[in-house]
Amino acid sequence: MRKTLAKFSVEYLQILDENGRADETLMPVLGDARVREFYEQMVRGRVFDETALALQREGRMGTYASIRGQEASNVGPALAMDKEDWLFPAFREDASMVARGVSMEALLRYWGWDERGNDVRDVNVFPVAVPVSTQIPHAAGFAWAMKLRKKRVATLVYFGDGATSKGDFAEALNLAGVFNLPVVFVCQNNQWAISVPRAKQSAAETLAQKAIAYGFPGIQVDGNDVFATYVATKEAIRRAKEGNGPTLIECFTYRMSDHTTADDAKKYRDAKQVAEWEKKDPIKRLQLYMKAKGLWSESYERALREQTRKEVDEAVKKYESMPPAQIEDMFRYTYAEMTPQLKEQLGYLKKSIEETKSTGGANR
Amino acid sequence: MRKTLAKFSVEYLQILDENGRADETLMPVLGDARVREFYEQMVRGRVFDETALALQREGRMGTYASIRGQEASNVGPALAMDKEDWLFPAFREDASMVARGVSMEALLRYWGWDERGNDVRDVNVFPVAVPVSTQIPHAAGFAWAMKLRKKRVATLVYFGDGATSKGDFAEALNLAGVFNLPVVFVCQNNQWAISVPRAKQSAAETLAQKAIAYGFPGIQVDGNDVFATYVATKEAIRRAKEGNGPTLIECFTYRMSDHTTADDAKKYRDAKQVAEWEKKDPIKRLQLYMKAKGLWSESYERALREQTRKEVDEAVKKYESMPPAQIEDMFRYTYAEMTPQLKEQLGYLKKSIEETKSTGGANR
Amino acid sequence: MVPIAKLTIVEAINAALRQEMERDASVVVLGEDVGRDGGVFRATDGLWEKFGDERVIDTPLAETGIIGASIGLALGGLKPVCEAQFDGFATPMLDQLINHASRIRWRSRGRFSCPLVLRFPYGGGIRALEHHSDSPETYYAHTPGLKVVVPSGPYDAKGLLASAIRDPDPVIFMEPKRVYRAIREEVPEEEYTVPLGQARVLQEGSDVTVIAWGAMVRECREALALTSYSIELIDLRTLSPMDTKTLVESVKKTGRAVIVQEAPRNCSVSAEVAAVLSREAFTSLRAPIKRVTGFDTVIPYPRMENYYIADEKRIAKEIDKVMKY
Amino acid sequence: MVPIAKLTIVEAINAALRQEMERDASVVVLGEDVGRDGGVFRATDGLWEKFGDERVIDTPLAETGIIGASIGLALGGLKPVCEAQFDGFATPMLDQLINHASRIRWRSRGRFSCPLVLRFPYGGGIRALEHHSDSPETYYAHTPGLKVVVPSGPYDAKGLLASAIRDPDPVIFMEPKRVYRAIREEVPEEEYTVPLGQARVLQEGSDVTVIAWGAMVRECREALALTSYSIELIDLRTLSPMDTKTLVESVKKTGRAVIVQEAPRNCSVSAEVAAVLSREAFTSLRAPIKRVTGFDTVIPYPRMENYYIADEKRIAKEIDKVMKY
Ligand SMILES: Cc1ncc(C[n+]2csc(CCOP(=O)(O)OP(=O)(O)O)c2C)c(N)n1
Ligand SMILES: Cc1ncc(C[n+]2csc(CCOP(=O)(O)OP(=O)(O)O)c2C)c(N)n1
Ligand SMILES: [Mg+2]
Ligand SMILES: [Mg+2]
Repeated sequence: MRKTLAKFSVEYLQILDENGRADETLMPVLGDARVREFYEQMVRGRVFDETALALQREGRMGTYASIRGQEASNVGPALAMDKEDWLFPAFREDASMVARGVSMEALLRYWGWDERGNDVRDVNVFPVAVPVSTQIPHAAGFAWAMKLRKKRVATLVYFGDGATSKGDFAEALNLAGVFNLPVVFVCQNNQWAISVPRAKQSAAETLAQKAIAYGFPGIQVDGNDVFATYVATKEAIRRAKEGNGPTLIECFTYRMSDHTTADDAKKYRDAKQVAEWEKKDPIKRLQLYMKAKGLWSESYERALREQTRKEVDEAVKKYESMPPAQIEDMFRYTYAEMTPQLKEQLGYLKKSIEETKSTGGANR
Repeated sequence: MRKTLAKFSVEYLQILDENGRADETLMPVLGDARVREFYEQMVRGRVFDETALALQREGRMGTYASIRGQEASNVGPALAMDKEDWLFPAFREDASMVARGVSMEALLRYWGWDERGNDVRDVNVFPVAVPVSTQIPHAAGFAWAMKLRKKRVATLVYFGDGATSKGDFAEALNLAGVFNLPVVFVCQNNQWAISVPRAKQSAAETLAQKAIAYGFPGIQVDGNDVFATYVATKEAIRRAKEGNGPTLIECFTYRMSDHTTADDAKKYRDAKQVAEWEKKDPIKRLQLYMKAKGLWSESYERALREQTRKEVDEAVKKYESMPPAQIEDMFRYTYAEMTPQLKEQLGYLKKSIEETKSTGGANR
Repeated sequence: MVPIAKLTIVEAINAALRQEMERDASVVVLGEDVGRDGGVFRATDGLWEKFGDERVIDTPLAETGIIGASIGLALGGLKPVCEAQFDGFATPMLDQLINHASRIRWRSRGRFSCPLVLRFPYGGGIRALEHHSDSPETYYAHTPGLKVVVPSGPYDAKGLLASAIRDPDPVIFMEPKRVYRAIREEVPEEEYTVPLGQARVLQEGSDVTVIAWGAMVRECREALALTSYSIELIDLRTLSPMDTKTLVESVKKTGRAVIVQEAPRNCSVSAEVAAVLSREAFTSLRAPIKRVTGFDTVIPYPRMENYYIADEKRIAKEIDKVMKY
Repeated sequence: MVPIAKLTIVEAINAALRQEMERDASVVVLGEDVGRDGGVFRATDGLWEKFGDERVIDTPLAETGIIGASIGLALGGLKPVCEAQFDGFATPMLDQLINHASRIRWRSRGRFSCPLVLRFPYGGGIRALEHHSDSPETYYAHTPGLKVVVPSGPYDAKGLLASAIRDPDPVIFMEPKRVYRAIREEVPEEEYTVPLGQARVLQEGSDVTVIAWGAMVRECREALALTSYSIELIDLRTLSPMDTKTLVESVKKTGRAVIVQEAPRNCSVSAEVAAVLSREAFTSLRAPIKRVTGFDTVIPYPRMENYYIADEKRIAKEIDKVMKY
């Protein structure tokens, strides 16, 4: 006997096409102000990104991972979240973090070599996770805690296409499936993991289908369509909160910049591919839509850019005028209380700085 | 636009049903002698297993993981392999290892607290891997080496249902998919990972569908049907050797014994379930088939049992009469050459044994 | 009067888990086979029956996932006490422990913390398969931000585990499986804690200081009976942060030290103890510090493992050599 | 005459890889971005162009898979030289290294062996993100069956890596990224090896022995210029197995020792060095052995990291203190 045991399929969602035309049958009900909010958050992301890149070039900030081209995958999910929900970013979600309320100043501080950038109170956003994929089990565990504590809270975690190859991803998704956890897994498939193209990352035709291995739904969405990323996330968050478990969302997008400021993408990818994706720009696309709906004008754009510029400039100023951290901070946060060893070591370091007139710091 | 991007299905294969009736349309072409070989290898496995359990009970051997009920999942794949192929076992594949040429004596030695049990030359079988799932990337890597070295060799790796939850499994299968490696992944889904039932191991309906996440075929077979496990493996090995990449085979079977001799399954599972599966016994089933075909008789059974008994008894005798290993062996194999530290430590230990008249060993 | 029971280590651990779960509703126990089965060593026996599916959780077989999710559970306001089934199966947890659990407070400047406990049985001597007999304490002790605790007897096991569970930081709690059931002690039924970070002087003496932890404490006790010196025996109990004060004071008094461990020697906890003592008790030392350790190879399969683990005779002999230096 | 080029460490590593790949067809290089991109530090630059897809392999993002598959490649007769992109991303490899790579020869009584090399850049000082600045050598050095090698300059980098690749056992090759391009040395173009397991006396002296490895060797050299003592400077080069003979001989002569490392202190390589020296040079020691190390906390983000890593002034001061003891 040969028989078919089970059948599966993977769906794709796009609402706003490359030319800014919306599929009205799928369009969510959004007021004009809300549509503008989508646009404005993406522009904030873009301006922040450009500024961060400039600061890095000038040596005023450290290695930075640009989100250019991924604004719709950053902003749509963030705006689909409720206030009480929690976000676990990877490291390419600055626009998402900002949309959720993290200050630009804190982000600059983080990228600017300062742990204090992670100390962001009063917003439900965790710090950046550098080791790829390692934040995914944290999010599953956090969602689990919310479930066990009977809180109606969804947890959303971001990661890249590269992250789907790592064991943490698999173990976390499997746990989420088994315990039916209220978590939304958002993969920003930007086609590249540094120099490794998506096709060499996995032989799976889509990344969304990885959910089949864990017994819950996966969907691929146009990641440059902010309405699609919004709608898919909204649905997934509803499922999570209604006790229907996890969802995997693959946002099909593109990394327009180098991997980070330490990378040179020209070494491994074709400029033609980048140019093709330029046409799919998520901000341009929404602009066309808004224009058609009478929600966009040159003057609106000018005002928005100006205001955003001011916001970013102020953040930079605050970032650069922050007094340096204290030597104590190196020792203070390893445990709730400093151990005798750490007290001794702090004493030693203070004395040593005095004795040697060492200036330490990044200026060496 | 909502559209279906991709469709998948998972197939099931059974050739010999619980009552020993074969689906002749699927039956492989096997001579009588070959059919007997299937039977005899399973009986060897069963008798070895019973003996090992007895030795353990009597304190003559250590913790042992019984294969009872899984003989068809052990033997079918082993007999589907060609001589040049390589087997990476987990720890519940004694009948498979024996069928591939590992001596029973070596296995007793391994389970009998002696590293020398792993030193089995001239058969293409790796030692038991204790940490669950960790052998799977080894097999992928080994298959990769064979591919890069242009050798027409397939690599087959065993693991349990529990192992499919671990990151090594996911990373190895993903690599195998990307590099199209000549490897066959055989999951003995015996429904339990110690006390954790299959349904709590993963929310996926089948384990075979996990292959979808890695872009290659997965199939579920009746794991108590030695023809099905044989045929599915044969096909997978052909695919591997023809350059068509990996396959995942889920053998749907049942662990009839406790997890190991250190376990008491009564604590967590229902005797009724065990009784249900007793009816699906892989040996009984093949016996009925052979009887119907005139390949089995009481006297054949008697002779086979007697001969197997003798073989196992001889292995036990050899195992128990092996002289103890040398103290040097503790140090000799850590590196190709002993480091100065190890030389010193060996000298120290020898002196210490002399000085203290320590007897060491398991007898303490 | 306080009711007192004679318990083994594994029973004391079970009692501590039960006590802390009763005391604090945020404590959850998770791991492979910890629920219905009660753990492969029965350390969590009866907890699932008492506290149910939501507080005693059987997980899939996924150590990275277990520890990673435990970090998330801790961030989410629960107090996860997770189990690795054996020493050798905690290794996949190292990445999450080193790169996250130990740093979450530090990274976020105290905004978040990661109060979790990882328990696992460790060490040889129970005739087990490979990867069931390792002593990996060094990997954890070397990691800043983790605490590492190893009890040697039932009383301490209960009190130290209670402290570990109440601790605001991640604690690795290693249980000496060789003596899980070999030692019985009077253990109060009422709740108590034994503070982390404090060594315990088990016996005072003036000739030589013997330092050990976990199962090796028993071997040291037995060695004492074989010598006629005045020995100060110290149970380290917390490997990190280490109570160097107690150690140094003792060696300043005795002038001699023998450190006994089961783990391989190179770059191990005994090295730290020796480095600290040789420095802090420099002028008091009357003989070189002796380390009696496992060898720099994997612990052998059981037919040979008792040559690897120092026994009381070997320890006594080394004490004797140090005294005769 | 032998052609000689002035190379940096990263160029020397590249040269060694090229040389060994030319010499031995079984050598394959694999890891994330090692191929077309030539590695994030360009250590594998040009190899993919020269040796092609089958010998210079870009892998998916999966460290456990990379090391696990490398074990399989080694078992299958190849010589994998795999890369972890940074110190903090090698951690997921620990499980396979501790539980398998280091034990395959041992477990199989010599039937199988596991000749692989794991290379990764380590250490701070390049103003990088978290997990890009760690010094995790202790985890590897404590593991029996692994060898751990850390070059400090271009000449040794090429010769040691060649030895590591030819070695029949698994070797962890840690590259001091802070000085990847900071030091140029004459490096012969022809092939040569520098033996594993041998420390190198960089400068002879009679007052005090200074022991370091990797990037800290440069800081020590600079510290030497700040003091007027006669200093014996030793580059440890191989952390495991350690060349204790050279160290002990030196300290027997000088009577004083300063060990300098970047890693956190507790249970680290410097502890082993101190433990061995305090024992083997017991009667020669004129002052307590000094360990100048990282602190027992994670290395700070770059604004503070140079307070964490000892600089030449701090080292010189400590040498001075030891001399004035
Ligand atoms: C475990 C781990 N390995 C390697 C790295 C180095 N690294 C940083 S980002 C990156 C690629 C990530 O690709 P992807 O997941 O697709 O995310 P993207 O950068 O495209 O957003 C790599 C290899 C890392 N951070 N963590
Ligand atoms: C990494 C790891 N974790 C835990 C264990 C302890 N353990 C041994 S077998 C087992 C269950 C394995 O289940 P499965 O993979 O289904 O194989 P089975 O025993 O059923 O053959 C566990 C948890 C282990 N050996 N390795
Ligand atoms: Mg990507
Ligand atoms: Mg199973």
